[in-house]
Amino acid sequence: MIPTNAPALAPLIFLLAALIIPLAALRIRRLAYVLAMAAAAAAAAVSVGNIFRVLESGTVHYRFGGWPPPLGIEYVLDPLSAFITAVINLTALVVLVHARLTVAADLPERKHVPYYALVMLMMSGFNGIVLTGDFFNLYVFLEIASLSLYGLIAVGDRKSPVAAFRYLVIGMVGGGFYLLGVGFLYINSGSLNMADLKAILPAVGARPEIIVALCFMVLGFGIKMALFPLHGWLPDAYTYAPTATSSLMAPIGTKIGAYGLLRVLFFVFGVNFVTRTVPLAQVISWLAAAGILYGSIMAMAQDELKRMLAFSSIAQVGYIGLGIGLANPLGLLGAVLHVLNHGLMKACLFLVAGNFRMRLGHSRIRALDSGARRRMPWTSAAFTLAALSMIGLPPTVGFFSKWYLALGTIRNRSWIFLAVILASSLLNAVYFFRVIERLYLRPAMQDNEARETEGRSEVAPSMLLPTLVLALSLVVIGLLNVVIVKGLLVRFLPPGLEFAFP
Amino acid sequence: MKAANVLVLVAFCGLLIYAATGFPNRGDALSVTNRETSPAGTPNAPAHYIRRAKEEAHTDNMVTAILADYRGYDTLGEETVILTAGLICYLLLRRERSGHEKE
Amino acid sequence: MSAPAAPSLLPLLAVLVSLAAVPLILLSSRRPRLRETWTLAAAAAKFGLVLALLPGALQGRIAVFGLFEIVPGVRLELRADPLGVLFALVASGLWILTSLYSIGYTRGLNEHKQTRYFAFFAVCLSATVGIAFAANLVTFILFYEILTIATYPLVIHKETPEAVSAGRKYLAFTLSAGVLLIAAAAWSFLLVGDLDFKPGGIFTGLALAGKTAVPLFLLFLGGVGVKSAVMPLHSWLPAAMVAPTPVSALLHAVAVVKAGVFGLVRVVVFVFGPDLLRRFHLDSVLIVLAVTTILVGSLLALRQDNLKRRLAYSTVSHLSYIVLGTALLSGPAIIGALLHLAFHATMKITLFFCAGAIYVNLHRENVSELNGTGKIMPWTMAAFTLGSLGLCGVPPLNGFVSKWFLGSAAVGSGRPLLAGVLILSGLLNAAYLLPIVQRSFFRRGSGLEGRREASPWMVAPLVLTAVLSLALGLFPGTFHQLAVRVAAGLFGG
Amino acid sequence: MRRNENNPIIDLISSLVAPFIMLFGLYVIFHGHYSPGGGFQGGTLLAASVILLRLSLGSDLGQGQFPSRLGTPLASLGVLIYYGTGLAALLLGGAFLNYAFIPFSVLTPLRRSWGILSVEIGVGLAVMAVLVAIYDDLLEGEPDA
Amino acid sequence: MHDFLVGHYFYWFIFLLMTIGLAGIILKRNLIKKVIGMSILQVAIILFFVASASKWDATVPILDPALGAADVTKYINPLPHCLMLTAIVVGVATSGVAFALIIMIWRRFRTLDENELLEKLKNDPD
Repeated sequence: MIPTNAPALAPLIFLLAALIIPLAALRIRRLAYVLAMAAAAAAAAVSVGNIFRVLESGTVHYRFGGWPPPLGIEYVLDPLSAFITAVINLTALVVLVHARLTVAADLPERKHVPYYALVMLMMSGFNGIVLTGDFFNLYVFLEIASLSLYGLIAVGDRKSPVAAFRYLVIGMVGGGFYLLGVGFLYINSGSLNMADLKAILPAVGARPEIIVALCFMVLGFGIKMALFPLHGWLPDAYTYAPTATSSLMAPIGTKIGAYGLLRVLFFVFGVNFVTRTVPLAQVISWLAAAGILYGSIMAMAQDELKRMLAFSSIAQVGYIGLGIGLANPLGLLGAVLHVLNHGLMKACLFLVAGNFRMRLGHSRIRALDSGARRRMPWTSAAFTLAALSMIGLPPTVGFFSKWYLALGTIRNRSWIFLAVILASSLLNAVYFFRVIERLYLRPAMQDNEARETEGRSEVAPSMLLPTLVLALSLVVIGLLNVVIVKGLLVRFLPPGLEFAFP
Repeated sequence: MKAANVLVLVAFCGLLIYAATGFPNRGDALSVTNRETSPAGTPNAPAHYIRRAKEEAHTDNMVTAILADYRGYDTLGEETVILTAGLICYLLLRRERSGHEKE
Repeated sequence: MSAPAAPSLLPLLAVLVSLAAVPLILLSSRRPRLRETWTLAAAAAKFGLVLALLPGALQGRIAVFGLFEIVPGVRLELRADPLGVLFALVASGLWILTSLYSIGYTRGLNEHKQTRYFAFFAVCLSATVGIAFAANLVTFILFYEILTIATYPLVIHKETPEAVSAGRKYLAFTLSAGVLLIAAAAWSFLLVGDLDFKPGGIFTGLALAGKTAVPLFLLFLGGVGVKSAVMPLHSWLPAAMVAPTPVSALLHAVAVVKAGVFGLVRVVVFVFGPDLLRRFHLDSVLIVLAVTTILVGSLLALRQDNLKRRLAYSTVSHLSYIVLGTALLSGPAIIGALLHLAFHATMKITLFFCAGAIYVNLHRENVSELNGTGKIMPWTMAAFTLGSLGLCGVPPLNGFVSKWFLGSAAVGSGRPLLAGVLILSGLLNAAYLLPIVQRSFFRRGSGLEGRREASPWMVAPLVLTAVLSLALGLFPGTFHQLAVRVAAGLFGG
Repeated sequence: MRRNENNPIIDLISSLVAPFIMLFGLYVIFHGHYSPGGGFQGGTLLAASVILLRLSLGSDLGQGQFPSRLGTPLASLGVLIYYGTGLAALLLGGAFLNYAFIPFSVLTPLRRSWGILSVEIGVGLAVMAVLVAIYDDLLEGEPDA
Repeated sequence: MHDFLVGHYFYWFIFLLMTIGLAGIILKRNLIKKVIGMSILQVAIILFFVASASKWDATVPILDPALGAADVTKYINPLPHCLMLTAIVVGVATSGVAFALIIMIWRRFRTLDENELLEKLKNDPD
């Protein structure tokens, strides 16, 4: 039974947890976290298993209610979706381990139950988005994920409701645009199923409503992935959200939008349509390049660590967008690999920010100094490693993203983008070494001096361990990148973009 | 700023109208969505629903049949969405039912 | 011609041994003696391993160790060819002396954070030997970047604002160089599909157009030119002199800058290949750069009062000797360049050691304060004299040997003017080094009452290096053979 | 919702109408197979009747009819009914939500229609509970305004 | 042209509605009005789908024994209706959450005007 239903299990597990938590935790609130962890672990296991399933038996289709598409809704488990689900579920698992104490610190206990339920709903939504092969079903799960995200953000600092509201308005517009796009797509093709549409669209041709539909869908996903200049919601949301939320959505949230973009552009409309018929890919890559520079430059000006990371996320999403916009195999590989890499890096960095908040009570860059480091040596070390990876030094993952993307840009002979990528890694160096210098070279200030007498006071193991695991994975995954790319990712490349390495 | 916003609106409207030039007339019983098969020859779902809903799901109301059976998974998602809304309101606004806050 | 490759673990061990010392050093942070023992042991072991590779390299058996694929199509691979062994020999050999010296130095000043200091020192050495043995561009970049980062903590070791800003400058230059190098490597990968260093270049076979080759070469030049301090890109080196003297000595006379020059050699003759350079007259570009650097560097050195800065500028100019030798693209020139790569190291490290000894002993770092120091620190200043004479190219010191080869190669390649440049810069060397000797021995100093020679921990190494310079001048055999091997591999005898 | 004064007419009418609305809601749910309607519409009507009483008699009296704290649990219970139906199909060897595998009856079409019904009940319950819960929570936002 | 205008007249109204909704979201400074704009946009989209489902002289998609199931043109397209039921619920949920947030914002900052809010945020120490 498990094997046949494996494609659908991940979102269903999360959903089940979300349904049981409010019931089971009526009396015993501690159950909420236990159930959440269990679900996350199970989902992670399933999605990792799915990778191997895909490797041996190729793409798997799962028909809900037993109805064949286009009648019913189907899930499609291909190398790409298997990879992405595995990434987001594993990340979520690690972050959830870390989340227990931060949630306990940020929220009153009675709020834990709905909080974890919403986390589960969000994860279920993300998984659904990635796996589904039906455009309207994607919309529904997109809304599940976004809605629960609004809620998860709004329980943060004093200002968080405003951030959440802004995100809600923008996100709702994004969702509406996407739905409108689906409608325009439907009205002259008569299908909602991706594979079906892939077959139909060539017969329909580049009719105006199809083109507009594509534009609206790209707009919708662009908003969800915070593609410059649609990023307005992101910085506040990341900054004011509670630690657990920001460290969940920073590595996962925006990537889902990127994934949707990838699906629509290359797996439904096809390369020729989005590069020649409508030169949308080029537009995306230019926007992404602008976003890379904008995000990196803005990040330098920030004082709050989480805010700096938020802007660097905009830049990093730009990497992904650029890889997609290049519309060549190496670019796509770089983009998809960067989904994993950036997920790990950002998760690690946000956990570090969380650790600082936990121990120092703040994560303001100006207030960091060697005193803070002496108190939290491991956290600081993890931060340094992640920072080096963001800068893109071998053998950390950052270098390899940069490598593939550089290959992609050179393959397209688009030197400007190459320059942008290289420049941005230098900008990263600027704003990350700003922090590292403070952590390692700046003599401790008075108040920290006083606290130093306590000596080392590192965060609890359940928070430290995930941080270190992620930091370590930055190197391990980096060295394994060939296995991932050659073993799995090259198989997802859409028709027209196949590629084989020498 | 204001001007930019208005520009966005105009662009939006323009896109919509441009798209409309490709629409079939409203109510055209022979438009793509209402045909038996899609342009690529794949079967069109609605036709199937109308024809077979009764015998396949023993339900006269095709919308119900689609909602709860053919595309039942969407509806599960829909329920999840509204449950999400409920949970969010609970998370954000609900306070302990303890005296001092109630007047 | 490609020498027969023999799979062997030695190169990997040679790289890892000092890395393995790092955790030990960190663990023994509370016990200085143990920590220093680890450092010395690692240094000795490293040198031994490299020595073990020497005979094979001399006989043309090349030890190779290939690991997994690091990026698709390129393996993480170590390859101890003669060129690599030569560089590794210099670096690891001098590390032993530097470690001894560092012990004296750090104790003399009872430096803070010595654990961090020794740990990163060890990392740097691993990276350097890794660079020496890298078999392809990606492996090279990997170690190159590690070296960049591992040097940073040493540059800012003093943690003074000055040191921090110097560190920033250093990072700004080297990291930019790194990204240029990555871009260049990626581009060549797309052109060739394989990045293994090959004698005569990897682009043989496909006829590169000028609009590809020239920008590609410029990217490469920017990538390796920074560390090798070619003129417009040199200014980080004098700034980095705020580092503790042993760091300046090893990293800015041997490891880092030599890694840059070494990279340049790799790029010029193992990636691009002489033919390509000649076809697009890129060699002339290099030569012009080198000549300007040699002369301007020496002139700038004249104007420095701070001893270490003066030595730094002299390093800048001497590095370009090697660049020049490489750019001449002929067997003798390469031999000269490689010999200078080895010999300049011994001489320059001697000078830095002396500067450090003076600083620790007398807390003086300006040339103008050195009057009379020769009387109280005879050993040190004697060694300093030897080193200076060597840099000026006075026989029988080793500086003369390398310069001789370079000069004859210049004449041989029909560019006698360059020989003139060499002689001129030799005079300039004399002009900015010998006055120091003269001051220290033949002028009467003040405030030196009761001062004595520096601690044996420091004097011994610097005397050793000085003697080494002399010895290598008399018997340059081993290095010469290695260099000849390389040249033979490149230009066929 | 604070009640300023008691208006008997409102109280009387609303308490008279509410049961019929509820009845109609149930009808809409259960007759969804044959006429316009279904779980969502019916659930909304049920919620309307509950909220009507809350509006007229005040939340505190309304508690007796439908306690606020039950809102979220009932909602998740409703969705759980839906989910359970699907899960049952999955456990009985079919795909998720494939009612044909649930032995409500012998004939596949009947099984499906029964499946639809159980699903609709879940939907109705969930929608009613959530709408009432949202109403209550939004009210709770008010007092200290 | 005339045929085009008349045949699409319903879409013109919908597009107008959409633009109004978007205008409400973008131009209005009051958060409540923004939410109203959102709902208008939502409804317009729903109307669009429903409109696309219509067929002249066809009946509601409920099997009528008199008509039978053979002739597809006799019933309007049921699919969009079912989709829009879902969309409606999503809309309801979204506005519910929006109002919850608005209540929180009001509680904390005592204003619903965007400009004032930004002012208060700027002066507000975390």
